[in-house]
Amino acid sequence: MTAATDATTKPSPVVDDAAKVPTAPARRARGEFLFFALRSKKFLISVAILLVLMCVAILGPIIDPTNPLAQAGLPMRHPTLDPGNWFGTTYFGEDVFAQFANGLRASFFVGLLGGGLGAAIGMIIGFVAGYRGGWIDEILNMVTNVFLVIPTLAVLLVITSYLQARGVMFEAIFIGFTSWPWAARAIRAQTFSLRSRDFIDLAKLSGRSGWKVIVFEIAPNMSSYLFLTYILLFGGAILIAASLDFIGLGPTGGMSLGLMMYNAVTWAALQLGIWWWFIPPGIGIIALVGALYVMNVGLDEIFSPKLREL
Amino acid sequence: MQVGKSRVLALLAAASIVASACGSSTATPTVAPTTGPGATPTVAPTAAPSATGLPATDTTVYPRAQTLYTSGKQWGAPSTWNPLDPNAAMGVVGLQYETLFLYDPIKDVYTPWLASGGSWDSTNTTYTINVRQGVTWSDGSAFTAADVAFSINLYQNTTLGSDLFTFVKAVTVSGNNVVVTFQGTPAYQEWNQDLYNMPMVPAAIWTQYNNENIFKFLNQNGVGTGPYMYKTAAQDRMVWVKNPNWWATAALGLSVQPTYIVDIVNSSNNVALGELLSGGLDLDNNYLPGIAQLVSGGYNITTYFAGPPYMLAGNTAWLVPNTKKKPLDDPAFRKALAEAINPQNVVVKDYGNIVAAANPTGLLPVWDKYVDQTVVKNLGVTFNTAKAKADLKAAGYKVGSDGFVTNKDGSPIKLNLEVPDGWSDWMEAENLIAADAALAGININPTHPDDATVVNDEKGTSSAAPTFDLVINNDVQIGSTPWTYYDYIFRQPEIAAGPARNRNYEQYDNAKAWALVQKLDQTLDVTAMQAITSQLQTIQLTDEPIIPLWYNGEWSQVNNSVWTNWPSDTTYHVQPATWNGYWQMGAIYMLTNIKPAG
Amino acid sequence: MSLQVSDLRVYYRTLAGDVKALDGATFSIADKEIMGLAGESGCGKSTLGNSLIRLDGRMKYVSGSVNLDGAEVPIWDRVGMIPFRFREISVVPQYAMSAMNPTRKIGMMIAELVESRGTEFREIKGELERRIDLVGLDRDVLKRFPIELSGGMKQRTVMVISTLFDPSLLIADEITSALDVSTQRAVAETLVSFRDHGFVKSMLVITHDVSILYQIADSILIMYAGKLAEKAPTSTIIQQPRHPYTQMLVSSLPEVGVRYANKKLAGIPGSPPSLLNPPTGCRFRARCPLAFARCVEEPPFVEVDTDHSVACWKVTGTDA
Amino acid sequence: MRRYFGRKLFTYLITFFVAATIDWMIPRFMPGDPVAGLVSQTNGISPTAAQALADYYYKLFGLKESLPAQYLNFWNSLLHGNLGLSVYGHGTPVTDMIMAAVPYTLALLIPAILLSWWAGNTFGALAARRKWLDNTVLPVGYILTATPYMWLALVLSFVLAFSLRLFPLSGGYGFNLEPTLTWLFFTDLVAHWVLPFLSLFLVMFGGWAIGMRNMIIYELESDYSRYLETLGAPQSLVRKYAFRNAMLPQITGLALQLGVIVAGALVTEIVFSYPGVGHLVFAAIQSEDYFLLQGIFMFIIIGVLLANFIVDIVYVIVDPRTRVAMRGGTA
Repeated sequence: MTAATDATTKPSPVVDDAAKVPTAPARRARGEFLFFALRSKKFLISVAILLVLMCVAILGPIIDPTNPLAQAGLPMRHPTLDPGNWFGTTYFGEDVFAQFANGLRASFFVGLLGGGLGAAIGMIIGFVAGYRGGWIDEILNMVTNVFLVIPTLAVLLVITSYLQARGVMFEAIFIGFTSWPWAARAIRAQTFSLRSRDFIDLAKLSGRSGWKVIVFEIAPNMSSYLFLTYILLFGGAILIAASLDFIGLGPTGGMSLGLMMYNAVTWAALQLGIWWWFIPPGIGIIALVGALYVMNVGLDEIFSPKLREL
Repeated sequence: MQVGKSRVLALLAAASIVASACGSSTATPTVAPTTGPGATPTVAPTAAPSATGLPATDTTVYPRAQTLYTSGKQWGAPSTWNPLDPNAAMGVVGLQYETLFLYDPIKDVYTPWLASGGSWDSTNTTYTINVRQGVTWSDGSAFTAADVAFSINLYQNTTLGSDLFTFVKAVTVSGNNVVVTFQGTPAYQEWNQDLYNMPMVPAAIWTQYNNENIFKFLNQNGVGTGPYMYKTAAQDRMVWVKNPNWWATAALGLSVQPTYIVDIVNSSNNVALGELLSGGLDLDNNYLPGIAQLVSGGYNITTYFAGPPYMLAGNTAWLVPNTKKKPLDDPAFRKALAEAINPQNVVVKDYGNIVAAANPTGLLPVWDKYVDQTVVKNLGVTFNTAKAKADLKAAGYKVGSDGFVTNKDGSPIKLNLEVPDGWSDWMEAENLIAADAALAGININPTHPDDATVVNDEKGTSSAAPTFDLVINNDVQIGSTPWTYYDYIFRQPEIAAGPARNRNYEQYDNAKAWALVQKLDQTLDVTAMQAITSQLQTIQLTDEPIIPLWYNGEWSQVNNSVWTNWPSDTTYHVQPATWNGYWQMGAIYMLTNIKPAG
Repeated sequence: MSLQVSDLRVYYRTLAGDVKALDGATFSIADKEIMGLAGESGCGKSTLGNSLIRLDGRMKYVSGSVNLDGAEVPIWDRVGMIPFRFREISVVPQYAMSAMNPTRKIGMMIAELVESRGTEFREIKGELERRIDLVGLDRDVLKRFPIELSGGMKQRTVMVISTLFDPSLLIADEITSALDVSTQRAVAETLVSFRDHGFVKSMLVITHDVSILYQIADSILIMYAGKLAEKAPTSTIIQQPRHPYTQMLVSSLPEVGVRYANKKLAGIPGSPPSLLNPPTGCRFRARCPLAFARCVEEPPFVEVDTDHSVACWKVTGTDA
Repeated sequence: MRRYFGRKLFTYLITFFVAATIDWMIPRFMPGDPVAGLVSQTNGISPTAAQALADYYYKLFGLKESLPAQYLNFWNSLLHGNLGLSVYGHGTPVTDMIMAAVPYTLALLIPAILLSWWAGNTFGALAARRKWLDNTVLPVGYILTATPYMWLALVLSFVLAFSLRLFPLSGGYGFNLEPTLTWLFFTDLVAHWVLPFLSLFLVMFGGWAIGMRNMIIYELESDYSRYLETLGAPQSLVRKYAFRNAMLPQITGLALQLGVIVAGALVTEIVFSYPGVGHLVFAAIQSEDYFLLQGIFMFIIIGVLLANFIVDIVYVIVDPRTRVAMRGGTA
């Protein structure tokens, strides 16, 4: 009876023994993990992509230390023309690859930090609101709603106008603090419907603290859902950052994939046919975010046997 | 069934736009001009064309061959058509409302327009305007000397705050003439400027609006004398339709070619460029990156000059130092800074040769005759890193451990150079400038906060003095007189910080210079003027209160696929621009000269 | 003879290899018989129950045959099994509490389920309501959502649903574990009454709670580590069990109602062997106080008395 | 039930109040004087003129009153549906400008959202059913949902509009047309609408498809699905239930994604300079028109709040679990 579903939905018959129920299958799952991980095409492919991107982001600027904002060749050079600028050059003769690598770095950073922050806040609020319900729920709900509808763009405008220069760090933190509401709402909704399941009641009956129930009963039950949430926030953060950069609220003086597109557009790369200026950043974001999503499903199938069977 | 649903949705969507768009064309608020006696201002302009033998086509579709598409002036949705409001829609002054004279900066000549002539008396104390006869307003009523007198007086409305009211004493009608008398010596330069900037409006309609709320009168679909009349406006466009009864056709044998002029609100440079390349736009007065490549790119696009600098010079871009701050309060340092910067870098690397480096005085080419070349030769600053270093050393600025010069007290120097975020060409320029300065050991930190912050740092507020170190500015446009240029640099007394501070940002304080500027204003004779400007240049090039860098182009690129025979140095020489004031500076001739292609 | 299972082997596919959860089961259930199936958790009793109606993704049919009312039951055949499910063989699952679609009114759900099995709902509605009454539920549970019912009510509703087509065999899997003692008794009695009303011909009651079986089962089958240990009429199992494991199981029954599912058996050191590669011979011998040399051989499951079969050399040793 | 919605309503009112207040602060507490920015657009005029102009605008926007007075005025005019005057529009009422833009945005958003939601859910469900679909639709879905709106917009306009000239490059309707209820104008309108719609639709579609696919798989794992299968219910029924239940989180998702979607519309409209709200926001940012921003964001706040409230109601209607829990919760 190794099925995760079996273990998590089975009412634990002996009161003092309840704690074992969720943990036991978890242990086994860990054992199975590697085995299936190495057999999941989705997982392997996405991990491969992420590793490649990570190498580019980390090693790229080291191997090719070209300053992304400095003139590194003739302007508007087609990728095939100069070996020095194998991604071509921008309108100013900046090296597109240098910009791409540094931009990718920024994206990873924003995703990890912004997404992580958002997920953390979202889970805490979502769980508590959904599990406790009542007035706590009402209040947290209110907070969430406020954050949900506050025009973050406007807030960003106010904040940035006080900063002479905005960094990627700032952008990431800002995104983290503004992107959690939907996650909180989603997690709350899930928790809400789980709350009324018997095994939760039982756990409650067994007099376990709310936190224990959340951590050991609810969270494991929606772990893959939580992971999906984090992945979405991770990717979301990257996409939001790109949008911010694109409307000209991005990091000043730095480089990011969104900024590349912004510059490409303001400098009419489209009309001048400098496609190699705005195609790479898009591909980069898609590859990065897409790989994250695919990996999520891969892991999903690894964790949950039922999916494997499909 | 689901597919059906989607179709319905699409329909609903489109329908809702149709509704809204139809609404939006009339959504712009209008103040119904209450009809004064004898005048019936509310003429439906769409009715006029069909009534007067214009192509009786559906006037809601503009045939491409008869329509001129322009872009560049309008940054926001057209929202007021009040010719006295500096924010009036493109063409309100020039196409709809006209001025007494035209001024051609290239030839430096005034052409009588709504005035058939104008002259100073023997003592140069009163000015007589001969009002042109046979001119009619677009509502059919006659244009009279009374209208002229009214318009001049209206122009003294303090809300509009031209300086006119400070020196005009009286405006009197005598027959078909209008006689203007002045307090003391007339400010000739300003008056001449006003002659081609004052819009003539019908007294009958405007009398009631001559108060401090004059800007509240939006005057949509107003009554003017010009070659075009209001057709329609929307969030993203301003549309003019030809005035079939334009006086100049009979009087001067001039006829504007396009039946419709559609001015497209700038959404962003690149969209404009796209439209231009695809032939959707005939005349584009935006700064477009890479135009040099496009001219040679077989897109049928031309500019005023076939080669560099491609554009006429439109204004001067300066590096403005805050002379109230150390070390920028030291002329020696400012000169060294000027020597350290190579404008040619900006010209080539940033603009790809579509602009030209500025003369050391910064005076625009149209004012060349006011430049004293000997003064320039003796005092003029030229790019020379070595000399900059030497001069800094001589002035007592030592080089610190980081290789940058320090203040005389040894404290480090770090000058923030601000340009508005998103002004892509200037953002690139500031990097190049900083790089040049660094070579001479001057530490400039290029920043681009948003526009509001720059404006704020530049103007200061009622509570705080200006905080900037260095900014780039190009507020003085070409015009009839170098006075505007020097008034801008030397204006005294210091204007209180705040929105009204729109001159002398560097806060340079020199009473002698200011006296000369005022004298210049009150000088009519060119040689006398040259004498004064020569003295001003001596002061300017000695103290370097402001550092001229390059001449911003009069951005103008045209597509020849629908309209040809555009202004250029090989055809006819007029300003190819749609911005405020340019119609009266000859651009109107562009409309009478262009020809349908093919 | 209603159900006949002979040498049924069903393994679990896992990474490490096949877990021999059900390793050769041979037994039969007579008409009207309620047979209890007991053993420690992990002994394969649920595997046996499930395999009789639906093999889930990781269960692998290895060998053996199942025969219901003389007809072969193709348990290895997903499609072939469908006609048997619900109509011939039905189940009251251990997750009865959450077995009903939470977003559907119960009546509606039943209707859709029944119709999907090709029976007009109205044909069966009357009977359904009678049975709802019978189990002491209010008829309007049909108009309610599952969440509006208490655990016991859900349990009984599911029992009614599962037996709607009067299946020949009903498998009740751990149906009492989630319930408090009084409800357990009620549920147990309901099961019996279902048999008595002929809603089901025979029944397989899977539980780790022998005390329940004591109340309702005609016979009890004890499993240990995937193999049958002992089968006999209830009284026999309780009063004179022969297999050492059964003896301990029963003796450690202080009083009715105590459950010891995951607890180590009192006084039995060690724990059941891994079923990945179980030891040869008697699988209990590691823990068996009576174990002797012979136990290294596989003890056969033989009838030592009428209706009483045991797999232990101590019992059968000499004469086999 | 009433009590429940009473609370909800109250919550939303509070939210509205807080949001509106923050919104109000935007133009007031921005460093820099919006009027200064406005006046500086009209360079060349004399300092006296500049001063006069500035005073005029101060009066127009009521910026010289005390903050409390301004705050009261804000609420007063807000409750009268008046969002103030636009700097960018040189004193045009913000409401007019928004009203002119909103239909364009709605015309993009509503069909894009609903269609992508419907199509996404359908495909997602199908994907969960068929291995081959799962392997074809899903990767596409991931790529789409990982695509930045503006990038897709860029590529679409580069390929379809700029290179192939199949669709107009930008704008809401041709510059050679005046809005009329003619077939010509209508088709032109649609032609301009297609690309922005497409880029929004495609990106969202990917998101919904994946969301649905994952949701439905969780439902198929659930006990009630197992029970039905054990009782030999055909896949069609099991799928039907799973689909209905998987729909619920997707409904919530719809409202929760609104903010993101609006942002997406914003950048898309920028790329196509489509005269909708997003484009207006961009213009407002470019010209530091904080009054206009304020108005637009007020508008967005109200919209999102309404959407959330509607979803709350819908959710309670479609999901009995919440309904019951709600009765318990509020009892």
